[in-house]
Amino acid sequence: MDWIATLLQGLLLGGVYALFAIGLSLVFGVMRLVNIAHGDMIVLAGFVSFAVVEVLGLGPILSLAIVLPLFFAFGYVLQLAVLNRTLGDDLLPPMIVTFGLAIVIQNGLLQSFAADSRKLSLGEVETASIALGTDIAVGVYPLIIFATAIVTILALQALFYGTKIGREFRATSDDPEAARLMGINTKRVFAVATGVALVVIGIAGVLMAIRTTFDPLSGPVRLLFAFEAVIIGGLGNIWGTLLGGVTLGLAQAIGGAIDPQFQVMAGHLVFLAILIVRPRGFFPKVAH
Amino acid sequence: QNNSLKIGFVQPETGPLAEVASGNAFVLENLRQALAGGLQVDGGQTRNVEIVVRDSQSNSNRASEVAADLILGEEVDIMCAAIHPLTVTPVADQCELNGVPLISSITPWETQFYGRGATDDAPFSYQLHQFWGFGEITNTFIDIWNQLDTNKVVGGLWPNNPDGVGFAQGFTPILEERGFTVIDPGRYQDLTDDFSAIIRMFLENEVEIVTGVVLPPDWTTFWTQAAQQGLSVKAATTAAALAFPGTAEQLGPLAQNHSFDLFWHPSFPFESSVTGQSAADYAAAFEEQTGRQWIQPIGTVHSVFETAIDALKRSGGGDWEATREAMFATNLNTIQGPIVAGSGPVPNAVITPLTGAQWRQSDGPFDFEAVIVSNIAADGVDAGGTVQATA
Amino acid sequence: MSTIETRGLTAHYGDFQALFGLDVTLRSGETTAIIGANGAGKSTFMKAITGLIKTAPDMIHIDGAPAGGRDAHTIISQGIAMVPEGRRLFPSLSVEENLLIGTHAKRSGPWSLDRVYDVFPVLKERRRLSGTSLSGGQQQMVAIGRALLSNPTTLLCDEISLGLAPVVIEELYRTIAELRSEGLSIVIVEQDVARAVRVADQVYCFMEGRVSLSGAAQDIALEDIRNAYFGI
Amino acid sequence: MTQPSYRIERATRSSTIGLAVLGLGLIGLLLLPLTGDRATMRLIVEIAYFLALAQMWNLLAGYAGLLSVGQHAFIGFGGYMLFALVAHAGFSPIYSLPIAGLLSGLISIPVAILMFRLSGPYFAIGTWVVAEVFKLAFFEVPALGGGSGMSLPLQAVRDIAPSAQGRELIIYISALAIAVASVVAVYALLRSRYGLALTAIRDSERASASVGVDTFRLKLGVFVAVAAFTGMIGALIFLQKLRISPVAAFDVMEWSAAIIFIVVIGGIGRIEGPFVGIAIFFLLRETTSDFGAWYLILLGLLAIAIMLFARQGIWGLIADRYRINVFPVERQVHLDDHRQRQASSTSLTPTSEKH
Amino acid sequence: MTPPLLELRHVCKAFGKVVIADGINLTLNENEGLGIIGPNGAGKSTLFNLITGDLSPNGGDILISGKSVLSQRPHQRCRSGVGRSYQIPHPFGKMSVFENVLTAATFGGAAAMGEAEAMSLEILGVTGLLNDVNTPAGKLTLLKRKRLELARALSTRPRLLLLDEIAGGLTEAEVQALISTIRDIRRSGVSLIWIEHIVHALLATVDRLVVLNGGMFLADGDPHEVMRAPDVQRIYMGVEPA
Ligand SMILES: Nc1ncnc2c1ncn2[C@@H]1O[C@H](COP(=O)(O)OP(=O)(O)OP(=O)(O)O)[C@@H](O)[C@H]1O
Ligand SMILES: Nc1ncnc2c1ncn2[C@@H]1O[C@H](COP(=O)(O)OP(=O)(O)OP(=O)(O)O)[C@@H](O)[C@H]1O
Ligand SMILES: [Mg+2]
Ligand SMILES: [Mg+2]
Repeated sequence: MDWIATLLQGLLLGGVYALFAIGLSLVFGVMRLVNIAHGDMIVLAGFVSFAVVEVLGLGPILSLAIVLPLFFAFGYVLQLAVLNRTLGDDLLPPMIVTFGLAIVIQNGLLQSFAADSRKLSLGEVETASIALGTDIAVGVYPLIIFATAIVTILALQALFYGTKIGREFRATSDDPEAARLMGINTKRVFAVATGVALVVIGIAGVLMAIRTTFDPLSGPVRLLFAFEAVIIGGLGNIWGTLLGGVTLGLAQAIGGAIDPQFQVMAGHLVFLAILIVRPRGFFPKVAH
Repeated sequence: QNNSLKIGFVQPETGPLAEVASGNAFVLENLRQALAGGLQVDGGQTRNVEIVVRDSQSNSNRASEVAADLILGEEVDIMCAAIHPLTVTPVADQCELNGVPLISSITPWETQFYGRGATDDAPFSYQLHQFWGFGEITNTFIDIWNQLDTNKVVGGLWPNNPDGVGFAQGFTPILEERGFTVIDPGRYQDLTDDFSAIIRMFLENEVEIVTGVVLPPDWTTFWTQAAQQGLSVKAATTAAALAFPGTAEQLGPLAQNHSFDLFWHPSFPFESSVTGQSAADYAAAFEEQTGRQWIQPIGTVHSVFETAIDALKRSGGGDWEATREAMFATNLNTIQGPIVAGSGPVPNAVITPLTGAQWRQSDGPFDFEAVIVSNIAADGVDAGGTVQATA
Repeated sequence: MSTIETRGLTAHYGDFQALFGLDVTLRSGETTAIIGANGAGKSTFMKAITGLIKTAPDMIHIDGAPAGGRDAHTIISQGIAMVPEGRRLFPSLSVEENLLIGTHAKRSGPWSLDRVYDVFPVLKERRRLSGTSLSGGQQQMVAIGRALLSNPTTLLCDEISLGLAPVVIEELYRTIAELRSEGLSIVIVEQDVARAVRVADQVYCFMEGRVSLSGAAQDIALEDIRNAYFGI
Repeated sequence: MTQPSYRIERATRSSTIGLAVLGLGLIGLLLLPLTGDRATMRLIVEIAYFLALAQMWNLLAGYAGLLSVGQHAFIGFGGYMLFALVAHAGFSPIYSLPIAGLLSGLISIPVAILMFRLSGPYFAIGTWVVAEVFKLAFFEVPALGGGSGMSLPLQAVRDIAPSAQGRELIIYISALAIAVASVVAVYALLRSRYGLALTAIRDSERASASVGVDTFRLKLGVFVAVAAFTGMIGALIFLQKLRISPVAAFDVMEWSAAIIFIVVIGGIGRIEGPFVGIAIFFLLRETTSDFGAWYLILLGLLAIAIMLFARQGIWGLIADRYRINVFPVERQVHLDDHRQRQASSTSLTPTSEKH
Repeated sequence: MTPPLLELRHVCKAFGKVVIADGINLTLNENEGLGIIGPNGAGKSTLFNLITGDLSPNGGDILISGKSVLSQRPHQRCRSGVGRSYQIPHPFGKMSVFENVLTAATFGGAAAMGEAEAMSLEILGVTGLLNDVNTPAGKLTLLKRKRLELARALSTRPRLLLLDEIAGGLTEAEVQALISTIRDIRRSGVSLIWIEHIVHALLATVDRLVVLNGGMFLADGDPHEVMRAPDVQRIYMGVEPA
């Protein structure tokens, strides 16, 4: 009984990590780009939503209507103007550029929002729960996050496998040069992909902002977990990312049940162990 | 010599602790106005007073660096430091090493004394710390809980950071001595995403009281997850997490009746030795100038400067040794209460009043009001109400 | 229909210079064969024409107008398609999707998915499979079909017979002959010199990034080519 | 074989001048304590250890191609070892510095063996995770203060030298020594045959192995040596700070990020790069730190701009433009007349008799 | 009896479903020169990669001087006396030509620095690269890159030299010069395996010729006889059995 509760909580926590990681997985998968600013972008989304809520008096969910288009545009322009120029065999430029971006976002937020922690409120839903049996209750909001992660993945799946741009995503990610030979404007494809990734990041950011408080410096923590989820699952495999998130969530939940001190460490150790056994994750993308 | 007296001040202006320091701009401005005409030191001379402020960025590396800079570069006459061991401890280490007198506050005195390796036989030579300790806070928390009808099972939320380690060590023995059962799940990591394991432990042991020293984000996570997972307690009494109206507002209705340590309140019956303002006037001035609700550190930080100024006044700012001696001879009434060097449990600490308070939703200009519900460790301070159970 | 002309075409990979001032004319409606040893720069030449390698604007002229330095996708949409060396199918796309990618250049013309399936019926049977699960020859068909679906006026084929069985090669060349009869300009890079010269109107031999021999196919003796090729 | 009919030149005029200028600068720095300006001395100590850290990361990433984002693991570890040695083994702080370095080198061996299984982005993030694991591990060591950290026993610090000035001087000299040693060590390494091998590995790892270079061992050696040096610098840093805690010791933004930006902005893969990067970093910090976080924002933007427009870094721009090279590691061959003639006589077999 | 310099015993290698080596046996004695021909993609370069340790076989054993080298990594095999050139040159692009060769001489050739410098220049002379000693290798033309491959391989002081298509693209005069260089090298006691499409160069330098096709050796023997074999004629004329 006790273990069932632990596993259930681990699963739900996995949903959070998966949601955080999907945007990263997307960027990784299509462009082979290590986005070190990923965590800070999630936090940025939280702040943008916060500002929208403050200024326009909308609810956090409604603020998505502004955050998401804004983030799509941000991703599109960022890729077109900056990141496209860094792609290539050399791993360093994209890494440094996104690292720089991370610093800029963090400190930019510090300058404009101060270091106070913020939170978005969704009211009752946040604390509502569903009782399963006598002593297990699961929160409604964690279920919402888990469902969002799944729906996001399904939507991306539909985008990737059901649309023309999805075909271009896959072709470009397989072989950008050959894709250009097919008349595909790969730079635009990359820009759209990053735009889509930032939309997912926007969703994750707003949901995170409702779930916990956040401040300008809470990005890097999110980044490492997201990375671990992506890498455990295998680069560029979105369902793998879900599995990676759940693996991490379970590892932490089980570790925490053994000893709360061990919770975060357990996640990292499982990550390292998986890397040793399967250096390319569970579902690596086929080499070609 | 006619140049100014320099007071160094290190505080976490930015970073995660910035909220605690967010009233300090007012504190400093208020003091600078009062000192605009200079300070008449013993011996009749009038000296300008300059307060040189450095930001620790809530980072102990940075705190150490800026303290050294204040000592070596600015050559301050006395140092002040406040808010959290992350800022205070490194500054204290630098001061002790370089022989610079230091007035510090807003972190339990034990972390400054035993936590930095002093013993009753070998105290520090350059630090005067004015704040409460674990004795005061445990008494206050117990006083709060005793006003309720509970099973006396306390769940502890003590993170693995300087505060958490100190509180866990300080609280547990005293609570057990006083007939409470302590459920301590161990030191969790700051910014944990998931408190399920801890919550289940609390549920299993039928915890009715939750206490701890929790970062605001972690409290929010814990408290919402506790509600989701069916943990409801009669008292939630924390240090740090919800000690500020801003965080209470963010948590909204969930903050109602949350109890916490309150070490300064406008109703404190004290006044400033520098400006002459009463606590109530001082808080009013704050609200008027900033448009924000008063926060408790403004009184405490003000009083740190009172002590420093008093020491400089008596030493004449001659050299560090003279100021140190003056500092250890302090006997001053401040806006935080009386500061009498040598009156504390150890030579380096002076105990200041501590009350317990609860947040109550209010119709007034601000969402929440802090109502004092325990004054057991605060001589001369009146209570404003009695404890009510959390939802 | 277009004539493509390079004037003093140079190309670099980083510090390394691969092409040294090539002057080549690919005449409309004709088949041009490019031959040369490994590393002579044949593929590089084709990459430069298709814009995969950046060049100066006046190094490449299409119908007399400078066309160098453009992005690949604009050049492809002007009707130049390429069957790249090594086929370069997209592994995560099915056969049909690999073909459909060719339509993304958005040119209308005689080629449609159905017509490609008519020419290569075996592909229709396997259209749901992953492109890389096909045999080499079938993959080459996909690569050609994919290029044709962009309805090009010029088709560049880099080593399309490499590693294929003789029957398959025969079939590919029959297809190429048909395409030519439909008026397509075709450029082939071929290791099998004799075969290349047989199907071509025009022959260029490259060596070390330079043209070492060129002329009309019927005027060139295999002996000359051997000379230019090996320098005997 | 005949008498050497060639000469190999390794210094250039710019290197002679450059090294002379650096030497003079060093003498100047050694004289600085005479002025008694302790604040400047402290700043120079900080500059010195950042320079040494940057040289180490440059060797690691710029030459051995090991893009680690987790070097703060060794800074923190070295710092902690200093505290452990001083507080629990009763060592003197100064002697503890090299021992802390040694221990950091030791711990880096299993780390390397683990991390070398990863490549590219996996390696980068893997090292970061390792640093995170180190941090969490030190949270759990009560003897070293656990999560609250610990102060260096003041008595031990006083034992370094009785007066504050004396201590400052010793720390100042140690920092200069570490900085100079890092530059000299990297320079000497790169001029040795191992420099050839490292450059070769960077250009083509596969071909290096085929000409007999033990790529694994060389990379391991560099990783371990860099970790040891980094650990020693970490120990010095926390000797100066007097206090350590897991959060302060293993701070990615404060250490790894700063070091990486310094190297990249200055010019990765060149010994001069970290010098230029350091200058820019401290110039920015000292002039804008009053405006809160602005210097970090500027630093981030600068790093981005460098990656987009001048990957070789600022020193790369200068060096390419004015053809200066202060630390030449290349070998310039000068052939004598006879060889010269030989060289231009035929193409493939100039010396051997025809068959 | 001294063991053969190189022995492949039933070596198998496949990439996924593509079988490159299907139980290959090969013996090469000291001082022997072997030529390998075969159609594109037959697996000739892969065979080299197996010998040098760039790739590991799926089965079988590889012995140098009677000792299995399967557990040795590429640099160890280099130091055991295997020098190789890559078909697609892998110069150390940022280093000068001289330093490229010097690296090979100091590590693979295990020479002291002074000796290595002299040896490097000597070999650069032999391979016709003296004019380019100070040129960054990344700036060389393809043919010079191939010469550099040869020079680098020679500087490791190999007992067994593996050459992969170094004559492609040379003029006939250059091929002749190369032939004479290779003969010199062989005369100094180095054994040779040479993959080459320019058959006459092989015929002039090797004692034995094998034809690799479909994962097996079709023929193995005297070069001229092998070239006359009908199977080889068929394959070498570019006709591949389906
Ligand atoms: N991406 C690249 N980076 C560096 N050099 C390259 C690259 N691609 C080709 N080269 C070099 O450019 C030269 C010309 O190559 P190219 O591929 O054009 O030759 P090719 O004539 O097509 O040869 P092949 O018959 O082998 O296909 C060769 O020396 C090759 O090594
Ligand atoms: N690392 C690898 N992974 C997968 N396939 C490979 C790999 N290396 C080579 N191959 C495949 O193995 C086959 C044989 O390649 P190899 O380079 O050995 O041929 P080769 O006989 O040297 O041909 P060429 O004459 O063109 O040089 C080719 O189909 C090639 O694509
Ligand atoms: Mg080619
Ligand atoms: Mg080959």
